[in-house]
Amino acid sequence: MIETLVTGEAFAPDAEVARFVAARGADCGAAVTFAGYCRGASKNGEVTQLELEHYPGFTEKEIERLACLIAAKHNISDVLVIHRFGAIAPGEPIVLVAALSAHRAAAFAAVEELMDYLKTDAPFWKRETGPDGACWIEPTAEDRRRREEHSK
Amino acid sequence: MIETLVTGEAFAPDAEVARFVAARGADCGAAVTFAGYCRGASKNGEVTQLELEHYPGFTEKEIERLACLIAAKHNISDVLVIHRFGAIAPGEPIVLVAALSAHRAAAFAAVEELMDYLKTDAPFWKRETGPDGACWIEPTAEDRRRREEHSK
Amino acid sequence: MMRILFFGRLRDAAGGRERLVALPDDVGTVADLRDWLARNDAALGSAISARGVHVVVDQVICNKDAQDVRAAAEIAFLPPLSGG
Amino acid sequence: MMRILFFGRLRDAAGGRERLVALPDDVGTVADLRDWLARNDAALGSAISARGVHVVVDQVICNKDAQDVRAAAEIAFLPPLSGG
Repeated sequence: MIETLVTGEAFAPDAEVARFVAARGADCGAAVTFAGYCRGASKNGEVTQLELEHYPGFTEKEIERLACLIAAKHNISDVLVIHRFGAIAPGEPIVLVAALSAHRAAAFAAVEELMDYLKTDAPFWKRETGPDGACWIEPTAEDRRRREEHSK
Repeated sequence: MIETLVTGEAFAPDAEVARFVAARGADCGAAVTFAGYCRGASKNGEVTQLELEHYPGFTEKEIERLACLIAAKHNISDVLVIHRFGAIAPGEPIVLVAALSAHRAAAFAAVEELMDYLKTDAPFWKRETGPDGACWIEPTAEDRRRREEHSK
Repeated sequence: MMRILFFGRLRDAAGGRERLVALPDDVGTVADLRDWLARNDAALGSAISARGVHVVVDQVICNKDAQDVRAAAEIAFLPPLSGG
Repeated sequence: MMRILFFGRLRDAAGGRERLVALPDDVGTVADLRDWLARNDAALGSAISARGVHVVVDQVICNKDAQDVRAAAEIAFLPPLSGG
């Protein structure tokens, strides 16, 4: 199952993964998950809040499109994506990606590649607030390089 | 923290991951997990039971050594490995690997590489039982190729 | 009436996320719309013309300067995306 | 007395996981031990000499034919490992 959720509410990655993995088929030999958390500090210093803006309707559609693209590319049927928007406190989860497959290589590739796509292609805009005010965060050169590798 | 456990008891990957991730520091931005399950079928047909033999004392020491090696190589401080031995029914978890890091690349690399090492270097011996009897399973050519890539 | 949306730092540049506008008759394409917005606000015009800005027409990524926008209900300007 | 352990398919070849033995005086090294085991059981001798079999002396991987085993308490023969 391809399952995607764009939500303004906090979520618990372990509970979501437990639910998603419980529905696995007898052929499932591998479950890979990635959870991304809001860090308490960035290269700009202490972070007191992260705000993720999204484009209602469009963001949901794009996340669904990316999840389906990656599932098809790696020939796997079970992919989960949950992505927060709104105000996020340090330590809170931002994103969860999970993939199930018969063997581990496809699940690893799918989760890692989907994260690379989300970093540069998911319609969110991030603003970090710290002691010196707020600033918008854009993908790093490293994010772009990783994403480009998949287009080849 | 480097935490390893070799156990004859069934375990719940989601509960173990929840516990492990809950102790993360403020700098943690990424949690990657891999759970490996006993499949109900293999290339030899239906599997009714998997048995993992281990070498008490030595297996624990080797798993600990591999976890520390990978943590040092990727400069991350939090790695979890749980590995079952004994009789395992289809659908039950066999292995869990998790890694935490500031950024995602190191956690992905650590979990994937540790799994590659476990497939060829962890002291376990697997016997699959199916309708036609039991047979010992050894690492595949693909397992060996993946492992060799890390020695370069 | 057309809804024009600005996200991320373009929202700051536009002074708000949303504008409801009636397009003048000489605005027919994405390029015309950009020029028209720049006429009243040069800083905004330059921000929405920057490299990496996507144009979305009625929730479909477009990015073609020649795209006809006269029948569109909603046009969004997106600065570089950063999920995950 | 020395404990000799056989794992995986070597356990099947040896007919059991563990043997308690008193080594004869002419068995001094890993290579000697392999030869001595083969003397009584050619099939086992060939199984423990196969490519990919590891020798562990007192819980430390050894794999050196010339390793002295006279003081060892436990020697294990491991067929190719397969965790995960």
